Amino acid sequence: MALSTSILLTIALAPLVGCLLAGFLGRFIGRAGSHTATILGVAIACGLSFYVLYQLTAGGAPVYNQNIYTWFDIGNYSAHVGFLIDRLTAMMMVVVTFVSLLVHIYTIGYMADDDGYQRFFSYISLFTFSMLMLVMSNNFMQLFFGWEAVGLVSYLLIGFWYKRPTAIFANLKAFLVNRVGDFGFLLGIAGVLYFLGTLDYATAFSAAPTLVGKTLQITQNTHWDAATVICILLFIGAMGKSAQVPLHVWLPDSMEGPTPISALIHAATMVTAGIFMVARMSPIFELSETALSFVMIIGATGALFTGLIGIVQNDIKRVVAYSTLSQLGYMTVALGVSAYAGAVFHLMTHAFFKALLFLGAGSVIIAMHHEQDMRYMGGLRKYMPITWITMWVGSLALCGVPFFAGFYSKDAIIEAVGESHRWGANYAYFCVMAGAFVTALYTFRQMYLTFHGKERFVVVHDHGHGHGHDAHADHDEHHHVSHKDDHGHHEAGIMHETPKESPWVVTLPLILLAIPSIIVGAMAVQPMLFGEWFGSAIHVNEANNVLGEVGKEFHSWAAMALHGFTQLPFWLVAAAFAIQTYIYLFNPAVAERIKNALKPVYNMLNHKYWFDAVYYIVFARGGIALGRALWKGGDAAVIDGVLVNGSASLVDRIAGGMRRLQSGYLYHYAFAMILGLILLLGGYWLVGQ
Amino acid sequence: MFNHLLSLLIWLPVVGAIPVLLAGSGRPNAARWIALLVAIVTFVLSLYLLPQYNAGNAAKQLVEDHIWIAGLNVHYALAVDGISIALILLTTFVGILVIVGAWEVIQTNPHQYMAAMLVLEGLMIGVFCATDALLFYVFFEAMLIPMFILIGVWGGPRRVYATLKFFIYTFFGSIFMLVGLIYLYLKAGSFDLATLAALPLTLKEQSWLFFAFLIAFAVKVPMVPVHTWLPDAHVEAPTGGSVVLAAVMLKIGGYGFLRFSLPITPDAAEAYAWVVIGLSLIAVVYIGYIALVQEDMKKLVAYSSVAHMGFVTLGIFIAFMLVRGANNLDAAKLGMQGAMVQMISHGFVSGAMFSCIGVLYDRLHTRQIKDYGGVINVMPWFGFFYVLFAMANSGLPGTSGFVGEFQVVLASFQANPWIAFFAAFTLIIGAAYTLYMVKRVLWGDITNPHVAEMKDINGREWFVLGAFAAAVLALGIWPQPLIHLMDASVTQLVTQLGNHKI
Amino acid sequence: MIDPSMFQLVCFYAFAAVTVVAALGVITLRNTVHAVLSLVLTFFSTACIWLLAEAEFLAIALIVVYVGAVMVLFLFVVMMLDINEERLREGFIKFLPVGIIVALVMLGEMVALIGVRAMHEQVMGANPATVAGVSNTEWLGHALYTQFLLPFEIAALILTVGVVAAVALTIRHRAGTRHQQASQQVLVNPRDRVRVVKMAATVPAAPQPAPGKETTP
Amino acid sequence: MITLAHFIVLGAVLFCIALASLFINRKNVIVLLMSIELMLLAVNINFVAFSRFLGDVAGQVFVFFILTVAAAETAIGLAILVLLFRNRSTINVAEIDSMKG
Repeated sequence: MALSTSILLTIALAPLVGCLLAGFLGRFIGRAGSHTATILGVAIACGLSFYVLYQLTAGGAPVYNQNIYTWFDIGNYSAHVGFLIDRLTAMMMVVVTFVSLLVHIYTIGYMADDDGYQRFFSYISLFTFSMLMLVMSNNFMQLFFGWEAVGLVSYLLIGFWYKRPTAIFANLKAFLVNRVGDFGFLLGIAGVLYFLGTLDYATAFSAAPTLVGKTLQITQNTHWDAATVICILLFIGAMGKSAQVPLHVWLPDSMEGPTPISALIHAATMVTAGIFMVARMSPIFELSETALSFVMIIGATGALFTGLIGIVQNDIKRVVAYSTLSQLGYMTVALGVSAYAGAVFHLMTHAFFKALLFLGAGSVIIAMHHEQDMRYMGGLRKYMPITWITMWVGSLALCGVPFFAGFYSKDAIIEAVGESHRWGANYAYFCVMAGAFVTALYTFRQMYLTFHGKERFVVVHDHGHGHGHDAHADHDEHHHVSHKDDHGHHEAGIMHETPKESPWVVTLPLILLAIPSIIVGAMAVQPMLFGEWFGSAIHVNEANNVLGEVGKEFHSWAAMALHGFTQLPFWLVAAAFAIQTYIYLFNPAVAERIKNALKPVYNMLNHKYWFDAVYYIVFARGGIALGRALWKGGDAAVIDGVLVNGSASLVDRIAGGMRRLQSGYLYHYAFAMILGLILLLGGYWLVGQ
Repeated sequence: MFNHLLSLLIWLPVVGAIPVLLAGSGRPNAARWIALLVAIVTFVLSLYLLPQYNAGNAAKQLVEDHIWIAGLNVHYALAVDGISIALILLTTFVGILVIVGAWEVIQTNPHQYMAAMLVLEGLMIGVFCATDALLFYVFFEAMLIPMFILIGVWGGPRRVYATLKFFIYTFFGSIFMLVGLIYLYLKAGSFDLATLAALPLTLKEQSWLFFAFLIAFAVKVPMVPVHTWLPDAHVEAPTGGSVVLAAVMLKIGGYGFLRFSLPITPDAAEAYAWVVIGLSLIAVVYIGYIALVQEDMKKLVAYSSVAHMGFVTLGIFIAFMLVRGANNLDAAKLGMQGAMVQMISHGFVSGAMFSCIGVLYDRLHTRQIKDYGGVINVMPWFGFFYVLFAMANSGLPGTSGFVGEFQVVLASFQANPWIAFFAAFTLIIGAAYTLYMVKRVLWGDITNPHVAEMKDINGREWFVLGAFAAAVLALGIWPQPLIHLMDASVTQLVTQLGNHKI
Repeated sequence: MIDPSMFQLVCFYAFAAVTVVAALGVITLRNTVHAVLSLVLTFFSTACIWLLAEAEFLAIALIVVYVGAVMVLFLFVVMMLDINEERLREGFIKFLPVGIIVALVMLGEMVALIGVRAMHEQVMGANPATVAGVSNTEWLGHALYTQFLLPFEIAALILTVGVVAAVALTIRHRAGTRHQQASQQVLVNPRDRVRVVKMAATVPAAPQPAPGKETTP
Repeated sequence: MITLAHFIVLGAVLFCIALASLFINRKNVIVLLMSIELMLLAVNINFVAFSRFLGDVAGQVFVFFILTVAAAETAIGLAILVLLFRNRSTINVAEIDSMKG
């Protein structure tokens, strides 16, 4: 049975309707009305997405590719709004709507007392709409629409608490860094239109082989391979959105946004748009070895080096954020070795366990009264068991412990990199292998610091504290979220209440995410990675089919997991586990000693390799200084000063000289007249001669 | 009545200004309502153009032609094509909004203000309708007078400097055009644009004429380096003046390129396209950096107008490289359409941005960015519109600001990737200066106690901003109707570019 | 018998000499009254020269209009104003050479340009008025009232405007002088002038009549 | 034998005398006005002579008009003079320089 357009439209538009209701009528329908409307919208989208996925897999529905309406139509060029629904899209739709639904529910608890409750729901529904438009698109124009629209929502949500200077700094930074990526992306799209003559996916991909041998003239004597140029430009877009080195700087700062957002946008869905996009463009990327090498090296660098930063972070959300960077690096490496299916598979599993980790971290933050510093946590497991257990599930999945979802995807990627013979594959292999170790290091450190060990906070029940905050203090755990900055009396490590488990709206999503974090890998590994599940959605040249190589040794999901115990990655994880267990459970002083021994390294990691500082000085300060120089020097001094006002004052000066001729005396004028007459007559006379 | 629809559109607002003036300062409300009525009737009449116009036909339609000055063979000749209609609709649409926007803001002599606005509206429509070069020139110049009055009377503290600069700058440019027109007249014996377009000219003649027209229209657009009148004029102009200036008057420069430079001097335009393209790219990058450091909101938006209008000139002249260089007619159309859409879109977006700044200015009487901060705390609805228009200004897809830029970048990549590279730079710098302003004005905590007392927008302001927002979103989500309206005309224009005149 | 043409020539030279001398007198005499009188003489002798050219009407008009009216006006003005003549003559000597040089250069140029030599050949022919069989006045009047009627009317208008303008310029309003204002007199309403008040004839005299009850003139 | 040249030269001489007057009497407005009268007279002489020699009535008609206009001009000129003297108590041109730039 073919998919119907109305269902797809409903999927896309239901969240938009929810968004509009909550956004414009939020004041009238109230908090409950707003969250009901948006959750209903997303739930409809989620349910129908599952239905679509079912139809495509079990229902035998053909790939849907239709235009809804014409966006523009000029000569041979046209752009449409339309949907391309194949299994890749359907899987993304399910991931997006499912995580989004859970985040919606979670938000009820997390934002319960925030002033911007309705606004928040409106934003996340708008995000869901935008993300769906992105993944469901059947052309580059709409892809770019979704691409930028999710960027907009990300901007709005990072700056959700607009009173915080750090938040509004971070959202501007995020938007601008993303725009750098979009700059490349737009040029990439322009290149596609130039060489392939269309913005439509299907037409472009079928015409892709004609790119071979075409070149783009860069300078008089330089010609670059067309496919390479297009792919690298498109990938620059992905680097921005998926936070790849060196455009990754915005993602850690984006943690200024509320935690549900970090889970939904900055971990599970939006940041994976770049991965999705490259996988979608696989027919084009397959044409350029250079571009794929570039992708692989960028990804590998991110996978290892951003993970390293995670080790030294103390903010619980930042650890997860760096982990996200690192995992995005894994996905990118997979793309770079042509293991697109592996990348998408990891994208899916990562969406579940990373959302889980973020939401779990949010749960911890709620319990800790918005204290995010892990140095003031510890021993929380006995206060919040559900969070503790689900977080462990997520962590094990993240580390790639066999049988957990993350294992299947990550191991496949590592194997695939090992099979690849692309230029730079050895470097990538080293990075992903070392990355597995690093991942385990920061993950276990985070778990131990948060949930195990001694309690490093003190509970002081002092309700008569006398600060404004206590006026509304009864069980209102979330209130400080919106008032964090007028929260001056907060002292690190001092709690006014005993931490306790979060309400069900918070824990339910944790549990619902923990389940797929365990099982989805085992369920999907066979069809998605080694079967022909994606069909025509992903195109891999025979020579590059590393997953096929890996798949030759694949028998079943259980066998793969068991085999995993004998492999190097697992032992690396185990070693990391051992080290961290020793340090954080038995001998915490060692951590400090290591830190001091490796002072330069620590400094480098703590300053994030100085990327932020350099960017700030060069681009932000430099841009403003350049602007000021151009303004004062170019516009004000040269154009206005010399040319415009200069010519005016020149006229003024000449006129000032001329006015002296106007003495005002009658006889001077008469004399001038007569003189003129004499000269005139003399002239005639001379001519007459 | 509808045989003279175009004349009616031009003269209705001009004549309508008389009762507005007669209402006098003693009855300001009568003046306002009459002005609004006239503006609305004009808008409705302009909507009537759409069913009257056959978009499938590239020919000029709704022709009116009468002898005006028999001795010089000057005609009162009016006609429209798709491009003109789009711009006329923009004019009449903005016309209503500026009158509503000025409702109680203008307290001194509101009747004169409204009358000046109506006269201005009529004259601008005249520019878009005229098919006789001298008639065009008359409207083109006459337009300056009401604008001069608007800025000079209701302007800010430095209004005298600004008006003089505005007037002399523009006048300086159009003198060259007049000389060019006289030359053409002596050669062709007519001011009819179609006749002039068919007139064979040597490359040397064309070059002189091209630069004469270039100076006239470059000032109007404005292009770097003759743009410096714009920030000053905007800063001093009252809100309505800024809105009309940015939304419609700048378009007349771009429109002039289409009607004069391209058809009359195609070969020179091809030879010197690189000059215009270079200046356009400078506008995008150089002006972008300048906008980044502005401290006055209006100046910032004024500079961003210069940058955005760079896309218009870029789109128009890139067409030459594509038609003559690569014979790629479709890409040329794409670029040309992009330029046209950008003109319309910029009309909405810049008009909206200036209206927003007007809203702030009415409350705090300052345009300095540093005096604001945290406005969203007290004006959430305003914040919604402001962010929307800021996003449109930085070219977010789904808003009108994206459409034209997208098309122009796509087209310019076909001509030369480097052009596209610099053009696409607007994505970064445009977002940077716009959102940097949003950050400092809207977000953050309230630091200025006066900001805390600001009230959110009232119904009237809601109407103005809402109308702009509807236009911005409608055009961004579905630009095809606009593109269809202009398609035949643009196709004809692009085809014309391929005809050598030498 | 003297040749009539020779007599004419002698007369011309005589009158021309008087004209030139009188003109020189106009510009050099210290006393302005004398200068005006000298100008009168210039006009007289010029009129005589015109008579030689048989332009009788203009000659008479010149004397009647100019000498009779305009020059008298000059005399009036000169005598009315208390002019310090010494101050006005400052620089007379200083600029005399310049004046003479300029005048001579100008004269030279004019004579050279006009082509006096060629004109010397042109002898005065028959009087065109006589040829037409009318007097000079009739000849001129015919042209004026037919061919030049409109300019003639305009000239009349200019004269009127000149008179009105001269009066308007010199009229002086002195504060405190009273004028009749006909317009206000006409607009007066009888009720503003006279009010009839009814008074009881037998009422004993009130201690004080109510104010404002009297009739106003 | 009177020729055209006689008249023309007389006209030129009168004109040049008036011209010289502009220099030597540069401060006295009354004399300047009289010089203008002289100049007009010189022109009139030429007109009359040409009219007579060419047999065209237009020359004399023109003299008639010039006399008319000159009369009006003199009237207004003298009126201005009176006004000037009344307001500034002088007719010295050297003291009148309101048009100084």
